[in-house]
This record gives sequence, structure tokens and C-alpha cells, in this order.
Amino acid sequence: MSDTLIELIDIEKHFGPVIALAGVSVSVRAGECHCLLGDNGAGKSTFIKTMSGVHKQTKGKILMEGKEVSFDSPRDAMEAGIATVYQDLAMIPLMSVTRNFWMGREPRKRFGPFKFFDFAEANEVTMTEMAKMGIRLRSPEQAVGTLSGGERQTVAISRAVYFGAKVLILDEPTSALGVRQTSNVLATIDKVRNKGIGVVFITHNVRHAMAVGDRFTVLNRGKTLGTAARGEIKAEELQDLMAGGQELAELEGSLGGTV
Amino acid sequence: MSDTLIELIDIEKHFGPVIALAGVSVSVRAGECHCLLGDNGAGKSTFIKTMSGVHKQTKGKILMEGKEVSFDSPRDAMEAGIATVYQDLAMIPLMSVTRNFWMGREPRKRFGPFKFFDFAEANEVTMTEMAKMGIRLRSPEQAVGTLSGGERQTVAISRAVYFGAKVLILDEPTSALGVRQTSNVLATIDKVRNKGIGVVFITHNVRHAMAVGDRFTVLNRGKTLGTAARGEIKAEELQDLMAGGQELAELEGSLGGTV
Amino acid sequence: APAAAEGERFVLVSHAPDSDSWWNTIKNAIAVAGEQMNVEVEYRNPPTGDLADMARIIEQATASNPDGIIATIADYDVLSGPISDAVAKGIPVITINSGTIEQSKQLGALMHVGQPEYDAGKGAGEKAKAAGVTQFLCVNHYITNPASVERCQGYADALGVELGNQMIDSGQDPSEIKSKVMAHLQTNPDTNGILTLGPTSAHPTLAALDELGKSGTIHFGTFDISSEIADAIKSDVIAFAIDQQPYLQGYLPVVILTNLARYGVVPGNSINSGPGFVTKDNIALVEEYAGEYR
Amino acid sequence: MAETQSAAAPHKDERIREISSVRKALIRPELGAICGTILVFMFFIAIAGDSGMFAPEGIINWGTVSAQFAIIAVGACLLMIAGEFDLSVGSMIGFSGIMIALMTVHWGFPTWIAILVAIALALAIGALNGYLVMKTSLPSFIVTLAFLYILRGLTIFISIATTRKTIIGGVREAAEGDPIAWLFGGKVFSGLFVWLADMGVVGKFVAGPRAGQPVVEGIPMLMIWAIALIVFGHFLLTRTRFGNWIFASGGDAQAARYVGVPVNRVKILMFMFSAFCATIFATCQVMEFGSAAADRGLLKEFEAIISVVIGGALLTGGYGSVVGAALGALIFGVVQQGLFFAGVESSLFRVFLGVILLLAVILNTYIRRMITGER
Amino acid sequence: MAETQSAAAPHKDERIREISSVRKALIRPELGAICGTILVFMFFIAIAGDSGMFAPEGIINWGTVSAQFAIIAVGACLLMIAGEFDLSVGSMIGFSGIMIALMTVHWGFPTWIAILVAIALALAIGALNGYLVMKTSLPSFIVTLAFLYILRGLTIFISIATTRKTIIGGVREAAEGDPIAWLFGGKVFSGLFVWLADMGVVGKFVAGPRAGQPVVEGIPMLMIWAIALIVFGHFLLTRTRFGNWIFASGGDAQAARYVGVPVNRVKILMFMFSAFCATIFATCQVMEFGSAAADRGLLKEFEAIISVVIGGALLTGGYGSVVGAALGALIFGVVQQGLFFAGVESSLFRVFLGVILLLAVILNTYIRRMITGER
Ligand SMILES: Nc1ncnc2c1ncn2[C@@H]1O[C@H](COP(=O)(O)OP(=O)(O)OP(=O)(O)O)[C@@H](O)[C@H]1O
Ligand SMILES: Nc1ncnc2c1ncn2[C@@H]1O[C@H](COP(=O)(O)OP(=O)(O)OP(=O)(O)O)[C@@H](O)[C@H]1O
Ligand SMILES: [Mg+2]
Ligand SMILES: [Mg+2]
Repeated sequence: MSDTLIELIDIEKHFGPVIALAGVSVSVRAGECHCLLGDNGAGKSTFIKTMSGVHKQTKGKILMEGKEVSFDSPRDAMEAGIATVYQDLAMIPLMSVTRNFWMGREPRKRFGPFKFFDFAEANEVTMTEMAKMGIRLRSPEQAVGTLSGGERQTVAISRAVYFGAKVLILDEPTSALGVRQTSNVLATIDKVRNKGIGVVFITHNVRHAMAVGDRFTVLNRGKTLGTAARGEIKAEELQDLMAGGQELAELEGSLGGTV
Repeated sequence: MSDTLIELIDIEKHFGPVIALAGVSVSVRAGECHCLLGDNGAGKSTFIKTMSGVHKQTKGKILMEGKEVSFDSPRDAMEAGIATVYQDLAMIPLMSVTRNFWMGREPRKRFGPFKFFDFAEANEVTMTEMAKMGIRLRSPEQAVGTLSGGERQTVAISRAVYFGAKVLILDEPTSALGVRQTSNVLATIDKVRNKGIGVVFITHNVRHAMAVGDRFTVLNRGKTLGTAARGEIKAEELQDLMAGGQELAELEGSLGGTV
Repeated sequence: APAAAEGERFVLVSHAPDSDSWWNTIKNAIAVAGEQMNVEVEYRNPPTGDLADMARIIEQATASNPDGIIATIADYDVLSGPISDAVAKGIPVITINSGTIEQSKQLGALMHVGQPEYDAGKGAGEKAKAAGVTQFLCVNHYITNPASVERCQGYADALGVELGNQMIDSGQDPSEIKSKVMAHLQTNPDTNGILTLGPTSAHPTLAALDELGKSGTIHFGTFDISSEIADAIKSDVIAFAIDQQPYLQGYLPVVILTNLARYGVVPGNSINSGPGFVTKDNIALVEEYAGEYR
Repeated sequence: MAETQSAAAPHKDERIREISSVRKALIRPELGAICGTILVFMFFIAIAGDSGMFAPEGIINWGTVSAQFAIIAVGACLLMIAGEFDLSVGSMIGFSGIMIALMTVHWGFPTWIAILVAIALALAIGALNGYLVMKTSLPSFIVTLAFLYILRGLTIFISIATTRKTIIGGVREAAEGDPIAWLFGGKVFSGLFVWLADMGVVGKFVAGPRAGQPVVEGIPMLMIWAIALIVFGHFLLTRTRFGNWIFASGGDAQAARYVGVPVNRVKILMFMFSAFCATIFATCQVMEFGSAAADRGLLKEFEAIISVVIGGALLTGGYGSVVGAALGALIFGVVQQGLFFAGVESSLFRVFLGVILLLAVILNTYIRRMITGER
Repeated sequence: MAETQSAAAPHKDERIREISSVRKALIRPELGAICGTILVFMFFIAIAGDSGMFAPEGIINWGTVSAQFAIIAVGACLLMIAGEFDLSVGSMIGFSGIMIALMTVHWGFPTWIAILVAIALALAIGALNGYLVMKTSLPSFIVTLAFLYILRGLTIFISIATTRKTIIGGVREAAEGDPIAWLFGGKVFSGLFVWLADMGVVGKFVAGPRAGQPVVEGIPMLMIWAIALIVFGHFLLTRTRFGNWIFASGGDAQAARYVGVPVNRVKILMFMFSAFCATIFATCQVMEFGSAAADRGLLKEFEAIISVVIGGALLTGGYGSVVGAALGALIFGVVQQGLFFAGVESSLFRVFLGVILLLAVILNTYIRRMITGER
């Protein structure tokens, strides 16, 4: 459980005048769920985008299984085994489930000098993989637009798992989901983790984080406030950290401390 | 506290073959926060859209302070004192804060035979109202696109309050917000409620609901599972109801019951 | 001294869109005349062929105080204002190409060098009538231009038949023109006369006739000359091409205006540059310069 | 990802540089167009300063051309800010012109009735355009493209079917003495120009029947219309409730609808206004020149859109300014006529136009991002 | 509001009617175009069945026109599915034609070199278009509108500056004996038609210089190109990895980028392909007619877009089919020529086109909503 899959050291990222990350270090181990928490604008999305090759860090280095790597595009990161599921942008609603599932990594079949998209195989794999996650599709050609939010999220996760991701990154996968769908996603995270994949899970909801997290890192204004392992920290402390040490006292008074 | 502001009785709403609401009754009292909970697709948004004049119910009636009313457009509902803050569509990012604040109810100044948008007044009111909510604007002409998510949510709420809403409807206002921003919004709900306004609050997060709710109604597949007052129901029961009585047991086992 | 007066600036304003190839001859003519007379001649046209834009260009030319303006009277109504303003400002104006001599006089222009469209069409129609044409096809590739309709109308009037749908709106795409001509000829097999309004419609029509195997069996007249049209005249596919001798419409006004500016001499009458009918008999000379000076 | 922008929020954020207040005062939607206008004028003063371009009749010349563009640009601008656009403007110009000419010359209606009927027709067609776009929620590109063809086809068909011509003259004669025709074709301030000519500021005609009169007879009504429409549009957009609704409808129709803005009404009215502007354009042209042709207005829709875009408006709606569009029209007119004054090969005009358009939008995009915090 | 759609999800939801499987098999992007094609054919068989429209030479006639539309529609279709569009197609046609004619006739290059150079130039311009759109993230409407003007201006300028003409003839003579020129201007299967004529299936000329020859000489290469491009486009789109990337880039560029689809490359390649199709169109035309003119291709961009949209593609990208676009081109061609065969006043063609476009998109929108669960 303690072999580090990926390590990001002192990552800085500037967008013109904006300093989005000012030196963040995080590591992800195989089979753990590492929760990334923090306020709006703390830099969580920026950080994982650096990890998945969308942005190139301004400073700092990324070690993948001990070797320094440099991702120039999301493709590079995917090749290295990093799969990312974004909150809104996971799926293309106009396209079929199969096409979405394989997007960017389509299986191909030789046909003379040509290579074609192998739909027979693609459809079959999609159906089985979705079934493994507990989703029964009407047909693999069904447009993703006809799926529910939770189902879409699951397609995205099972896709990532299928392609042998070593690290799976989930950016606020549960924010728009109902209780049942959320449970589904959390259960999926649990399944994935048990396969030895390292999961990075971003959320604003401390309960969700506490439910599946093995380690917790809190970001604040582009800096990390440290990493804690499960058991070392209580939900309330985490909550305080995430709010950036704000004087929540008076709110709590009126709201009964249940936020 | 017990004078009913609006009462919706046996509301049904069909979209072609889809039956989104199959007879839902809910009432909102002055000064209460009524939480609307339920799974994805349960019909919460459809229900509040019926309430705010976006959709016209297929069956059922709406009583406003005892008198039957019929809303043909969002304008009608607003005139009647129902203000709604939608999750994504609250604000237009390209427009200034003032223009957004007053959108649809611009103050006007006579100038001979013409009536002009009274910017002097509009700007001033905007600044004071925002200040009351604890937001210090650089300038009322600042584009909303430059505000943070929480700030935008607050503009939308303070607008609704300013225009003398009797009923304020909030559709998942907290789902994308961080802990601090969430606390802000919940505190705002509390403030608004204390002014005697009836608040309808939609969320997937039981904690948030428990924090501010006075009564809780759970929707499931277009039907209501009943309304409970604060104290009559525990968070865990609510959670079960929201998930539609699903066998959550096995999940809970692995996840420690903290979802 | 005359030499000191050299370098006059004239502006020629046409109504043709940028891509109208017929006007090349005139552009070439003014280039030749400009060089010979040692004057500067600018060519102006509305890019899309919009006559209202052309009026603005004449106004612009007037404002730039040239030593003379050469303009077409594509539409008397539209251009009468700007042209008479130029005349009133003391700028000598010569009208060319479309329009009539009377209109030119009314505008106060010095003279008109050209050939009215309707009459040209009528001339073509008279020749066709003599050849026994009873039903015809007028291929109009530029139906939104008024002059084009007048040509077809003149042709029809000379034959003494209704224009009706014997004029087709062919568009400017050669394949479409060809297909439309073929379609028309297939559905109206009695058609025995064709009039095309320029190379744009003449070339695809030639191809259409060839493909229909009707080359030479239909009396075919066209406006204007090009090397393809010249070849077709030689091989008896086209009976005649109406040549208004555009070269003269460009060349003469420049020479006349220069001489007016330098020595105050000007001919007293308008000049008919056409209609010249190019037939097999006089094709030899025409051919050599077709598209450039003819 | 609305929520990612909190760093741009006002409060003391250490992670962002402050924008200087001078820069803040400068950045406005029409800034790009203002810079463009200055550059264009400097350029032509340098290369064509002595060609008569800046003499009174030269100014009237490019002024008129710019005014033409401005009239349709105002309509296109408000419509574009309301989130739609109209490719049928050019066809509408041709259609209205032919209708007026047909009614006055061919059917003998009084001119003022013809004009009013043409305007009514245009408003109806604009409303139909808008209604279809709203009802079917198709992109306005498609719907108005269909009307581009339908209207042009009808125009040619009607004019050929009734008069066997695609150009109908004699409108000026028919309009003589009409109570409102001069509103479109006339010229104003003639007295002023006579006085200016006597002062020697403006030249006089030296020959012909009008010898002794000033070379500039007056300000054409076209310009008055352009100015009136610009002022109207500017006030409507920036100073009225309805203007706020236009922005809102274009910025996010759904959000606007939810707070009670009658989005459909706003958009349909803007389609009607755009058709109205096209008809004003057509009427001025017909009254000035005395004839209408079926090909009038070809490609004018693009010219209107280009003016608006040069003026800083956003193609997708919700952002822009009428003043910017007017400056865009001015740039367009000055460049077009200026190239003639400068004696540049006229086929290169389009090349210039394309390049200016590209540069203008790139500049405008940069400015807009600064203003709106968009990424 | 992605999350509101769970009711459409598969599992036993009592709140939604099942869609019958016949209906399911039928609803595909090109369904609208298929219905349209059937209707259009029925219509013309009824009103022009005896006019020779469906005789072999009639079929070749509208087939050629449709093939022309199809060639540019394939390019426009793939580009539109990739989420962009190209208003410079028409100008590109003019530009390529003039370049080929200039090189062969004026500069004396061998025809095959001229064609290859023209294609290379077109690809470069397409790439530039795409690069600018990607780099500036401006809407492709604006960028390609600028190129519409720039290319047309350059075409006219170059042809006038070098040859003093805007129509350059003599290409056919120059191309004689060239190894690849016949690929564009030739006709194939002549033998077959001679045989068919001998069998009496195809008529023979009875008079004129070609008496005795079959009325249909052969299948023009234009049609072969159209079919080849349709087949290529169809396979590329539906059967290959790259096709999936095209859908993905148009459906949601950001989402596609995040899973590793090289969106910029895909879009730029599609701009290049669209320019390539325009050049094929131009080359076939130049080789067939032997001349090139600077005004060729005017408004062809709209015709391409209309074909694609009639064929069921979504203007905003991510959805459509090449077969649909081809059927759209067929409808377009058949209606245009059919009206001639039927003897309808030809200026009404535009009106028909507009109306068909409107009806087609309304039908297509309805079908698409059923397929994609969009609202
Ligand atoms: N492309 C960009 N250009 C400029 N600034 C950016 C860009 N992307 C992000 N930022 C800024 O970087 C900071 C961090 O943003 P980020 O999206 O990483 O926050 P986050 O922690 O994901 O917030 P949330 O919880 O709201 O999603 C913010 O201040 C944001 O405005
Ligand atoms: N305009 C519409 N046309 C057809 N069906 C619709 C429409 N709007 C909503 N529905 C359907 O009605 C049902 C209820 O949707 P609604 O948006 O009210 O759910 P919700 O409770 O708000 O869900 P969530 O928590 O995901 O926001 C869903 O099945 C949805 O697909
Ligand atoms: Mg984020
Ligand atoms: Mg909802």
C-alpha cells in the first residue's frame, strides 16, 4: 500500500498576473484514495490539471514511479497511466456511449492497408464494463445525452479504470448528484481503490471525503496546508482547515454546527 | 410563523411522455425555510419551476395567500412575490453587477416624455444591498464574470430579497461552493428567513438541509413522500428517504455510514 | 505650352462587378491610351456591381477633382444626379457603353461612346428573325443586372414573341449554366435560337450544345468576344457575336478628353462604337486580339 | 467553471495584480473601434490628404457611404447584442426597394402610402423571421439564410412578373410633391452651404444649369437618418430598461427569461428593427436615385455584420455598443472610399477589408477579456 | 442541467413510455434527408416525369449538378461536425481555378504540376484558416469571412495583374496529353454507353455533328470524385478512430482535449480538407470548361452549408452524417434542375430552396431530439 505512484514536488503555476499555485507537493500511493480539499479558487482544479497534462507547471517537478516525467498534453499523461474525470466535461452528450467510452483510444482492426474502428469489440467491452459497474445499458449506441448524471459519471470512471489507469483523478464528481448516485460513485471509488489504483478525489463535502479518503490534503490560496492520514484528523478539524481558518463561530451558532 | 404564503395542491406536470410530477402538494409559510430534497430526477426543479411560472402545471392548483393564482410567465410569479435563484442561470457574466441586479425590474426616471434607466439610483442601491450582504464591490459597473461563484449567488439572493420577495426559492445554491462560501449562503438564508420571508431550499446535502431547514419535503419519482418538521425527523431517516429506500446497507458497510 | 499640361488625371467609372471579364478590354484600352497620351487614367467599379455604390464612386471621383470623368449610364435614374453634379462642377464628362445618346445629352456630357443595350438585343433579334428563329432561349447569367434583361427583351421584341420563360436565370456557375441550358433544351426541343449575354454564359452553353449534339443546329448569337467564341464562330456553331468594340469605348474618351484639356478641341457628335457584328467573314482579325483588345 | 474566478474578486487578494484606473477608464467595448478610427484617418490623411478626400464634397462622399453602412449596422448591432443575427438584411433591402417602386410607379400609389406599406411589410417579415427562430429554436443563421434566398427570389420574381424588368425607374417623378418622400431623399441645411460657398469655404459649380450653386448642396437625409438611428440605438441600449433586456436576452436567454425578461418579445422586436433599418436604407436609396433594382443590397448583410464586429460586439451576443458599430461603419466607409481617393487598385479593397476585420476582432477580443473577466 | 435527464435512463422507469424498436431503427441523422429525397423525387416524377428529367441524359444532367454540390458538401460536412465552418469555400474555388489556369496557360507549367501546386496552396490556406481559428479562439464565422474577402480580392488582383483578364481560357489545350488532367475533366464508361445505345436503352443523336453517337457520352469524372469523396468521408467519419475524434472535437472540444484527442490537429485538418474539396471542385470545373474565372464559386459556401444542414448535421457541431450531406446535395441539385424541367419560372428557385431548407431543419431538429435526448 505504500508504493508511491506519482509525486508532485513544489508545483507552481502562474496564469499571467494570477498565481494559481505557489508551491504544492502531493504524492499518491497505489491503492489509496487521496482527498484534495479546499475553498473555491484554492487551486485544486489547477493542480490536478497540471497532473493530467492540461497545464504545464511553471515550476516544480513530477515524478512518476520515481522517474521524472514531463507531460506536454493530456495524451502524454494518459499514456503514463493518469486518467482524469472532470465534473462537467466528462462526456459528450451527442455521441453514443461506445464512442464516448473509447474516445481518444479507439480500438482498431486492420483491414488490408487500412485500420478501422473496431465497433464489434468496442461495443462488447463497453457493455461488459458498464455492467461491471452496475449499469445496464439499453444499447451501446445510445447517446450519452439520454443517461442520467450519475450514469455518465460512472461511464467516465469505468472508462478510466478499463484503460489501466494507475492514477485516477476525480474532480468534484459528486457535487450535482443525489444521495443514491453519490453512494454509487463513492462505492465505485472504493472498488477502484481495491484494485490497487491510486485515486485522487476532489470534493467540498467533508463527509464524502471522510467516507472514502485514506489521506487528506487541504489547499488554501495556492498553498498546501499539509497532508494528514485517515485517523490523524477529525472531520471538524478538516472543515476548519478547508474554510481557511475563518471565524465560523458565529455562523455555527445560528446553524447548529452541522455545515 | 404559521401563516401560509403559498400552497401548491396536487401539482402534476407532464412533458410529452414523461410524467415529471404526479401530484405533489407543498406549502410554504412566512419565515420558514422549507427544504426540498430528493434524488436526481425526482422532480424538484420541475416543481419549483412550476411555482415560479416557468412551467404551467398540467393539473393542480396554486394558492397564494389563500387566493388561487395562475402564473403564465416568470414575470407573473415575480409580481406576485416569488423570486427564484437558479443554480447556473442566476447571472449573466458579461453584464455589470447593477444591470444584473435590476434585470427585469429596472428603475426608471422620467425625462420629458421618455423614461430612462435610472443608473444613479440603481448603482447606489446595488452597492448598499451588496454591502448589507457583506460583499464589497470594486464598482457597480464591474462585470459579474469577474465575481466568484459565491459572490454571484449572493447577488442573486440579495436581488430577490430587495425586490420584496415573499417567497425565495433557491435551487441547489451550494452544490459547487466551498465550505466558506456555503456557510455564507446558509447564513444568508437564515438572515432572509428572519425577515419573514418564506424560503424554499433545494439541496442534495442532508447536512445543509438540517442546518437551516424548518420543514423537509422529500420528493421521489414525481411523488411526495411527505413533509416533516424540524425535530420530527433525524438526518439518517432523511438520508434514507432521499435515496428512495434503496438497500444502502452494503455501501454503508464499506463506507462507514458517513455519506 | 502643351507639354506642360501633360499628366492629366481621368477617372473611368463602370458599373461592372470586379470579376466581369468584358471590362478587361476597356481596362487595356485605357492603359494604352493613357500611355500614348501620357495621362493617368484610373478605373473604378462597384465591387458587387451595385449601381447605388457606383453613384457613390462617381461622387467620389468628382470630389477628387480629376480632369475628366468617363462613366457608363447603367441606370439613368441612379446616375443622373452624380453625373450632372460632376458636369456642373466643370468637369468634362464622356459617357460610354450603356445608355442612350439622348440621356447623355440630358446629363450635359460631352458625348456618348457606346451602344444601348436594348437596341443591341434588338439588333441580334433581327438577325435571328432573318435566320428563321421562332422560339429562343436567352441565357441570363446576371439576371439582377437590368441591362441584361433589356438585351433579352430587345431580342424577344425583334422576334415579335413574348419573353416569358424563354429567359432563364442561369446563375454564374458554369456547370450549373450548362446543366440548366441542357435541361431547358431537352424540355423545349423546338427551341431554335439562343442568345447568350457574354462569355460567362456563352462558354457553358457551347459545352451544353456539344453534349446535346446540337452544335450548329441552333441559331446561336452572343454578346461579346472571347477566344472560345471566336473558335465557335469559325466552326459555325455561333452565328454572330455582337461586338460593341469596347476598346473604342475606353480608348476614344481618353484621347478626346486629353485633347480637350490640352487644346480645347472636341468632336461635336456622339460616336457609335457598335454594334459590330462579328461573323465568320470578319473573324480573322478579331480573333487575334479577342479578350484583350477586342 | 464560474466558481474558479474568485481570485478576480475585489477583496484584498494577494494573488492578483491591481489594474490601473486609467486603463480601467479606457477599456470599453468601442475602444478597439476608436483606435481603429484614429489609425484609419491618420493613414488616409497621410496618403490621400491632397486628393480632395478631406474637402467638403469628399467628406460628404465618404460620409454618405459610412452613413449607409451605419444605418444597417445599428439594426444588426442591436440584434447581435440580443443574441441573434440576420443574413436576410441584403435581400430585405432589395425587396423593400422593389416594393416601393412597384407601388408608386407601377400601381400608382401615393409615395407616402408606398413607404408605409413597405415598412409594414418589412416589420412583418422581420417578425416572421423572429417568430420562426423563437418558435423552432433553430439558429438564426439557418432561418435567416432561408429568408436570404426566399426574399431575393421573390423580389426578382415579382419585379419580372409585373414589369418584365429587374430595375424600376421613375420613382422620383412619382414622388414629387409627396409629403414624406423628402424625409428620405432630400437634403438639409442647403442654406448653410450657400452661405459657406459665399464665404469661399465650399466650392461652387462653374458650368451647366446649376452654375453658381455650392458643390455641396446640403447634408443628405441619409446621414440624418444614420445619426438619428445611432442616437436612438445608443440611448435605447444604454439608458433604458429595454436596453438592459437586450443585453440580458443576448447574454443568457434562459437566465433572462427566469427573472421575467420577455426574451421572445425582445428578440422578435430586434428582428423587426433590423428589417426596419434595411427598409430605411432601401427607401433612402430609392428616393435619392429614383429607381429600384432587384439586386440592391447584395452581400450587405455581411457588411453590416462586419461593421458591428469591428465595433467590438460579440458574435454570440450580450456584448457590444451602438457607438462601436457606428465607428465600425465609419471605418468601413472611409477605407472603401479612401482607397479610391488614394488610387489603389480597387480589387485590393477586399483584401484590406479582410485584414482589417481580422485585426479588429483580435484587438477587440483582447479588450473584452480585460473587461469581462472572461477566459 | 445534465442531471435532470435520468428519467430517460434505461432501467425500468415507470414514468416514461418505451420507444418502439422500429422507430429506433429509423431515427438516424440522415432520416430527414432520406424522407426529403423521397418526397422530392415523388414530386418531380409527378410534375416533370415526362419531360426527359428521368431519361439517361436527364439523370446525368441533375446528377452532375448534385455531384458538384456534394463535393463541397462533404468538406463542409466534416468541418461542421468538427464544430467549425468555412465561409471561404466559394472564394477558394475561384482562387484555385485561377491559380491552375495561370500556371498552365500563362506560366506554362505542366498541368499536373499546376494541379498539385494549387492543391498544396489550398491546403496551406486551409491550415492558416484553421490555425487562426485555433490560436485566437475567434469564431470561425469571422475568420473565414475575412478570408472570403481576402481570397476573392487576391484572386481578382492576381489575375488582372498578370494577364489583364479575369477569365483565363485555353486550359484544355494546355492540358492535352497530361497524365492526370483527365482525372478531373474526363468521362468514363464511354464504352458502356455506346453498348447501351446499341441496345436501345440510351438514345442516339439523330442529327447534328454527333449523329449516331449515344446521347450520354459517359459518366463525368466530377461524379466519380463526388462518389469517392462521399465514400471516403463516410468511412472516415463512421468507421475510423479519426472519425470519432471529429465527432468529439465538435461535440465538446474541451472534453475531447481532456481525454487526449488532439482537437487542434483534427480541426485544422478539417479546414484543410474543406479547402481540398473546394480545389477538387475548381479543378474539375477548369478541366471540363477549359477556362477559369475570378468570380467562380460565388456563394457556394452557403450552398455547401445548406446541403449539409438539409442532410441533418448540427450547425454547432458534433452531430451529422456524410450520407446525409450527400443526400442534401442531391435534393439541392434535383430541385434546382427539376424546376427547369418542370418549366417553373427560374427565379422562383431561390424561394423553393429557402422553403425546403426551413422545412428540412425543422424535421431534422425533431429527429435529433429523439436520438440524443437533447431538449
Ligand atoms: N486559465 C486560467 N487563467 C487565469 N486564471 C486562472 C485560470 N484557471 C484558473 N485560474 C485561477 O486560478 C485560481 C485557482 O483556480 P482553480 O480552478 O484551480 O480553483 P479550485 O480550487 O478548483 O476551485 P473550485 O473549488 O471553485 O473548483 C483561481 O483564482 C482562478 O481564478
Ligand atoms: N423540459 C423537459 N422535457 C422533458 N422532460 C423533462 C423536462 N424537464 C425535466 N424533465 C424530466 O422530468 C424529471 C424531473 O426532472 P427535474 O429536473 O425536476 O429533477 P430534479 O429533481 O431537479 O433532479 P436534480 O436533482 O438532478 O436536479 C426528469 O426525469 C427529467 O428528465
Ligand atoms: Mg475546481
Ligand atoms: Mg434540479
